[in-house]
Amino acid sequence: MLEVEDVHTYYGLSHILFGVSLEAPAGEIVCILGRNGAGKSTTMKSIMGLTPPRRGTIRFKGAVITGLKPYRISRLGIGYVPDDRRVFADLTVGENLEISERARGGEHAWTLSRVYEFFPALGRIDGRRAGFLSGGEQQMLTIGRALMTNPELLLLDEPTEGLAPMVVHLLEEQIAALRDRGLTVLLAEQNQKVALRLSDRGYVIDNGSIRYHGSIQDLRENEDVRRKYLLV
Amino acid sequence: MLQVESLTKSFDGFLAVSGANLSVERGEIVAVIGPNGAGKTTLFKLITGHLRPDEGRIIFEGQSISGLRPYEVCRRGISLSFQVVNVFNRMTVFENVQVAVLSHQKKTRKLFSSSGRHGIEETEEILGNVGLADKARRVSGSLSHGDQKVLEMAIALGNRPDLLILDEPTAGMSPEETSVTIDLIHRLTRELGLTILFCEHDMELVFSIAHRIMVMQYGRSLIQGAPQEVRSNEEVQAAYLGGT
Amino acid sequence: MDFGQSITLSAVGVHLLVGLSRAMILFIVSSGLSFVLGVLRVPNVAHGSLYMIGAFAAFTLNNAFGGGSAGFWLALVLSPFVVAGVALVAERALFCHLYQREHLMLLLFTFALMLILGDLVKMVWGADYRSITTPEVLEGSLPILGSSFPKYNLFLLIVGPLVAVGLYLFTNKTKIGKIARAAAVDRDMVDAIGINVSWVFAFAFVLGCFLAGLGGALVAPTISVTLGMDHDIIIEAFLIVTIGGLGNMWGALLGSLIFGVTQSLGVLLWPQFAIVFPYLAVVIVLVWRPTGMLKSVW
Amino acid sequence: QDAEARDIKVGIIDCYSGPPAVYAEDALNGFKLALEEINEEGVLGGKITWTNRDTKFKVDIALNMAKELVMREEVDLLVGTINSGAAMAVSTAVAEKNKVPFFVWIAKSERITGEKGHRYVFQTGENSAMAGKAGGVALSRKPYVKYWIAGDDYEYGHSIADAAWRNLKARKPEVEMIGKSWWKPGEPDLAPYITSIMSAKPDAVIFATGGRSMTNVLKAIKTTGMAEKFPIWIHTGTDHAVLKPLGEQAPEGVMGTMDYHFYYPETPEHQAFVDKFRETYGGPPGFPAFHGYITAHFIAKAYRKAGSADTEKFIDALEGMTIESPVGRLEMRACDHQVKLPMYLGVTKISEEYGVAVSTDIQTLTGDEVLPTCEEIQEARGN
Amino acid sequence: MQRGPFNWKTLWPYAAVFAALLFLPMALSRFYIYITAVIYVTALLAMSLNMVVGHGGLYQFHHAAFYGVGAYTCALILVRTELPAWVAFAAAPFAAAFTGLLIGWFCVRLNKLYFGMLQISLGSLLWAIVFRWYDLTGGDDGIHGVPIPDAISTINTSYYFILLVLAACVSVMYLIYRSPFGKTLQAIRDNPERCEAVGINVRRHQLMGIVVATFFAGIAGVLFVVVEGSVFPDLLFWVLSLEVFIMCLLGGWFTFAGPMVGAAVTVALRTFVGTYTEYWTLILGVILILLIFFLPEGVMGFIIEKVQGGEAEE
Ligand SMILES: Nc1ncnc2c1ncn2[C@@H]1O[C@H](COP(=O)(O)OP(=O)(O)OP(=O)(O)O)[C@@H](O)[C@H]1O
Ligand SMILES: Nc1ncnc2c1ncn2[C@@H]1O[C@H](COP(=O)(O)OP(=O)(O)OP(=O)(O)O)[C@@H](O)[C@H]1O
Ligand SMILES: [Mg+2]
Ligand SMILES: [Mg+2]
Repeated sequence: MLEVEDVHTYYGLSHILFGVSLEAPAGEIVCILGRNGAGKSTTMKSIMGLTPPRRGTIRFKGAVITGLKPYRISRLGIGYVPDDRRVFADLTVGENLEISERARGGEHAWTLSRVYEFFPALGRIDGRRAGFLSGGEQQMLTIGRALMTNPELLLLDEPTEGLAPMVVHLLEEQIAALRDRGLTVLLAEQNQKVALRLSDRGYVIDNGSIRYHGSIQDLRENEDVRRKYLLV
Repeated sequence: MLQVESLTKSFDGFLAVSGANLSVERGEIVAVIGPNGAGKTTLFKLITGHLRPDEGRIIFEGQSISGLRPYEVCRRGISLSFQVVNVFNRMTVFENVQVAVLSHQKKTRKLFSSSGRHGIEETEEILGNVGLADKARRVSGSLSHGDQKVLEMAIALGNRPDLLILDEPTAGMSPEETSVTIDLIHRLTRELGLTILFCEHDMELVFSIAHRIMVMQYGRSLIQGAPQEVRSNEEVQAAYLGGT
Repeated sequence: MDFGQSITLSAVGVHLLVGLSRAMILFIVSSGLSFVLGVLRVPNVAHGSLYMIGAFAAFTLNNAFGGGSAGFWLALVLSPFVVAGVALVAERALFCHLYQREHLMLLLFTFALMLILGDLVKMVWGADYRSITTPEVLEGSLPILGSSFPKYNLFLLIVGPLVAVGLYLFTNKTKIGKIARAAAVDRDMVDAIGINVSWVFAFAFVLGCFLAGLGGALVAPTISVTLGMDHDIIIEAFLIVTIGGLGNMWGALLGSLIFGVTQSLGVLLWPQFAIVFPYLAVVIVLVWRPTGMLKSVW
Repeated sequence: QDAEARDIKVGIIDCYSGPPAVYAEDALNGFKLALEEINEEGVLGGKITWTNRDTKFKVDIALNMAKELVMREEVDLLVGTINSGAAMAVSTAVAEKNKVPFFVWIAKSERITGEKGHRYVFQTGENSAMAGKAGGVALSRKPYVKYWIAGDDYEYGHSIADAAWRNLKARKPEVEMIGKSWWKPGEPDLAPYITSIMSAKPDAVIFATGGRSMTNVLKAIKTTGMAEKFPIWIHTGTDHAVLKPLGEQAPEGVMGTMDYHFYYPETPEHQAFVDKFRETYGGPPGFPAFHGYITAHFIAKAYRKAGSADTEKFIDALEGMTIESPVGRLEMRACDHQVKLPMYLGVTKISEEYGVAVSTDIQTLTGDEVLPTCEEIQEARGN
Repeated sequence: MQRGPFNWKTLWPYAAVFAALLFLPMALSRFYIYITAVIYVTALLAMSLNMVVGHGGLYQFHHAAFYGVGAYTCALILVRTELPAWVAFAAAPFAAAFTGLLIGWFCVRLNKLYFGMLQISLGSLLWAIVFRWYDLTGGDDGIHGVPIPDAISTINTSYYFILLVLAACVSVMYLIYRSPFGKTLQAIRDNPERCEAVGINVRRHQLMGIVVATFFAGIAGVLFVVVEGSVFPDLLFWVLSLEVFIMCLLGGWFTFAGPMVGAAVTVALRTFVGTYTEYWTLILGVILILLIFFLPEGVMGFIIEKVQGGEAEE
């Protein structure tokens, strides 16, 4: 589904990603773990075209997408949940979702009502301006917004940040359900419990390079690996 | 030290906080928990003057502080670290904290002396404490999300508050930073006698460091009590803790 | 001080009407400015230049179609498109490369554009005063309130609300209006949900300029079309969108009404100091409501 | 003495952008035309050359440019501008200070050669005192008693109105002002002002307006049909630059005073000038072109008379000197350095020949009739 | 970062430039000296504006009003009273700062463009007063031929006077820029909300910033009278304000010295392009666009970036 090959990304003059390569096969959940500032978000942004990589190639469904404008990448079927939420503060919750809607994917397509079913809390505040929402509500909205584009690959950058435990729990179930329906997910998470429970495959990134990758079993079960790469 | 009595705030008829009560004693670590949208952030903003309460009283050190402007509240000794990152984007990490330190030292109106002479040690100490010392010269806008959260707290500390309010301090922090933060919170209360009021969705953390916990739902304060008491409360179980 | 003229009820009434019809032109121009301000967050100081181009284009088109009624109507319809074309070229060739920049940099760009367009107009049309004749249906006056009121002003009183309603429907009932509002806040994120922001911005800019051109074409028959029209309107337009609430289309309408009416009543009441009235109105409004009369996006 | 031949360099500052550009360019054309004639023969064995600068109608830029011309280009003379404020600034801060003669050819403030006049400043156009006086003198010959005054709310408007009223009242004490209205210069909607004036039923109306506001005023007069019912006097209301764009839409029957019309007087010399101008620039000369033209001739003749490029001798020669202009003999008055220009009072009428409104039934007021006296000037200057 | 303000290593280039400027009149003809002096005055005005725009983040849209107040105060005292010249020179900045205090007091309640627009309105009221009040200000004619003390009335002496005042003012501004107050203003520019939260009275500091900046604008006004000997209402007109604002942007408003560069570029362009073509605004516009495209951080920002190899941070 997604192949990232030897990607180098810069912010201005500072070199952030040093040859990151990773792969997300169709229908799997792949997580990227790493400490603060390791480069997880930058990887996501590079895929999304928000910080186009200077070197390396990114392939989505076999086609090279490096250098495309973000809106093109999104239209190809990649949904993005940024770590800093970035809801459209001036629009109401409903409008936020509405403008993101992109009909695709047949009967299972995400629609406004399905998103509200998924996050009942959002349904209740449909008319409220997004800028006024609580942290958790904004997070839900961001996820809902990404779903409305009906993606085939979902980039989730810390989706559980600020969510109450019960909501996290529900979200976890839903992500798993989405995967079962064929969606591919690339997940960056600080909540390692969630990440380890959900994923099929894991990468550990540090200082802009991939330090470890393998099946999630290893990470989950191998205390040494966890201590070594995740510093816990 | 801080008493909040039947505090109410509504937005266009929607009661975000309704009749909330809270008390915080000196030296305590108090946690506020509750589902998303329960009104925790609103409560904190009411206390720190970023919002004006419709009704109710906020008493700090025996004096009413309701309706004061944020900078006045801050000068009384309450600092807030925001849930949504809110730092000085174009300035360096060092300057971010230094501004708070200068403000605390009442030096912000010095016109003719170099800022390189004021508040240096204090700032460095704080940065050392939170683990940002090696990033001191970075422009804060270029920090990663997690580091910005750390900086958020560092700025709040720059004011040497008596009461530090942390709105989801560890959200977005890696486990490593989280543990640094927990250590720091413990140290601050122990060594400096700082009082801490915070909210968090990470229940492990809440139950491991809070002396007392207040639970909010739909803007109301359900109960306030010791962790054990809260954990066993059925209503809380149903409303919030759910699976955990 | 001597009062300009006896203040009769009918004088007040007529001045009010004049204020209102003047307000319509101001509204059409400033709603465009407000739109650009709301979406691009750019104080487009070249807006006045586009208004001037609108007026000059109307003059040229009117002549090209042989003057008279047909010429007038065709010019009125076409010249906003000419202006929109100019705007589109400027946007695609230059402006669209700058959106990522600091906002004040965009202000600098529009300032440069104002300088360039001002001189270009002089190169193309020369320095002579130009004038457009009104079509016969709109010529002359009608008796209203015991005085005569020009038909053309009545026409403006009809066009203004039409534009307001059209704009309202457009910005609120279509998705593009919402997208524009979203893009104003977070351009990258709009991009990341699969919307080509670049075109949204281009569209907003061009629409704003279209309105400037329409204002210019509408005002042309009532004044002499000359260089310097840009300076006259731009500061007024900015003050109007400010008192109305930046980026708020209804605010632009309200602001125009306040402006038009205080101006024309000011002349009636205290002619010597008429120049200060609009400024005074702005001061009063802003001291009373620091973010303008209506909700603003800024 | 000054035997070696050299060119005389004239520095022109004027506003070549914005609404005033139309006048500035016209003046320059007149000036250039005159130089062609002059340079054929030559002046002091050399030529008169010129260079010009755009002031953007801003005083500070006018000062920059004037100083640049004087200090860097080292011009012998300065000529300009349409902006009274700039003219006055240049007159004092550059011309007087550096002892460089300065010819004001369009700006109309009476203070330039009046109150603020000095040895180095000259005015070759009409000024507001003349304009107002012309109006006052002309109207005092008419039977009207009840007047209404309306105009542009700025210095020029007020000074024309004041001067006209002062002179009218002095000559005909029974006149009475029943009301005034002022509007913002450039105000587009004037029809309502005019209708309210009409409802006050004055005997006659004085409009004090100029430049592009004039077009708006004339349009409003036309729309409301005012000119058919009331006598109206507008200074420069018969200006071709204003009437031409209006075409057939110009109101008829408006009285106006003007210091120059290309179609009057109908003398062969004048016709020759107009034809030559038309030939060269594709249109008839406006009043600025005429001023530009006579400015050049005054300059050339004064140098020839002085026989030297020396500034002081040049000024001495200029004072009281006369030239033969297309419209007759003109004198540079010695006491205030103001050219004595005649004024033409006429009434607008659409002309078959030109397809636009022109001034008809022209009466000429001589320069002596419309200029303030030398005593008045002395008094204004405070000595 | 914590170097003191008097670090020789960073200071010597400035000292060298200053010394070079001192010798300039010997190398230049009168007109160039005059234009250089005009550039200094404009540079001081732009620098004073940038204290609040670039470093304070305020949309100070009508800065020229204060410049005009300074110039008029100085000119009026010189023309209308018998007071010694230094009184006029000293009174002007205080008059400007006082006006700044009054206007600022209203404006600081507002944000961004609202602030700017209110200031334009208030400043325009001032302009209208100056424009109409013939008896005091000479109305739209202005006051010309202001008597300048003999010691600084020639082109050369006025050049030195202006250069010295400029150098002194810029040094003080640099001190302020680096002071805790300067830092606080920059913090307010970045994030006023957060500033309140760390205990800073934002409004009070902004007002103080305005007063300081308008004080320097008043000094620039005095210098204008010294070079030109004239005052006129254009000095208080919004167009001039906009131009000065543009100079700050052009030079690089996040840098300290940028506005000086912006002022120099603008004045030089308008003077020298103006001698070749009447379409000089067009050329100015084109040059501006080229600069925007190729020097995104302004001229000075670009220079700093080049010098520091990428770290464009003062
Ligand atoms: N300015 C406002 N206008 C309208 N509603 C608001 C406003 N501010 C907050 N709210 C609403 O008030 C409720 C409480 O918000 P608050 O931010 O206090 O929640 P919270 O407890 O902090 O939640 P979270 O854990 O998700 O951060 C939310 O439903 C929010 O949408
Ligand atoms: N706009 C920027 N300019 C310069 N450097 C940046 C910028 N944004 C991020 N960086 C740097 O890039 C590095 C990687 O950041 P990134 O946001 O990818 O980290 P992350 O792994 O997502 O961390 P976190 O868990 O804290 O979100 C960090 O060192 C950060 O400081
Ligand atoms: Mg991240
Ligand atoms: Mg919250």
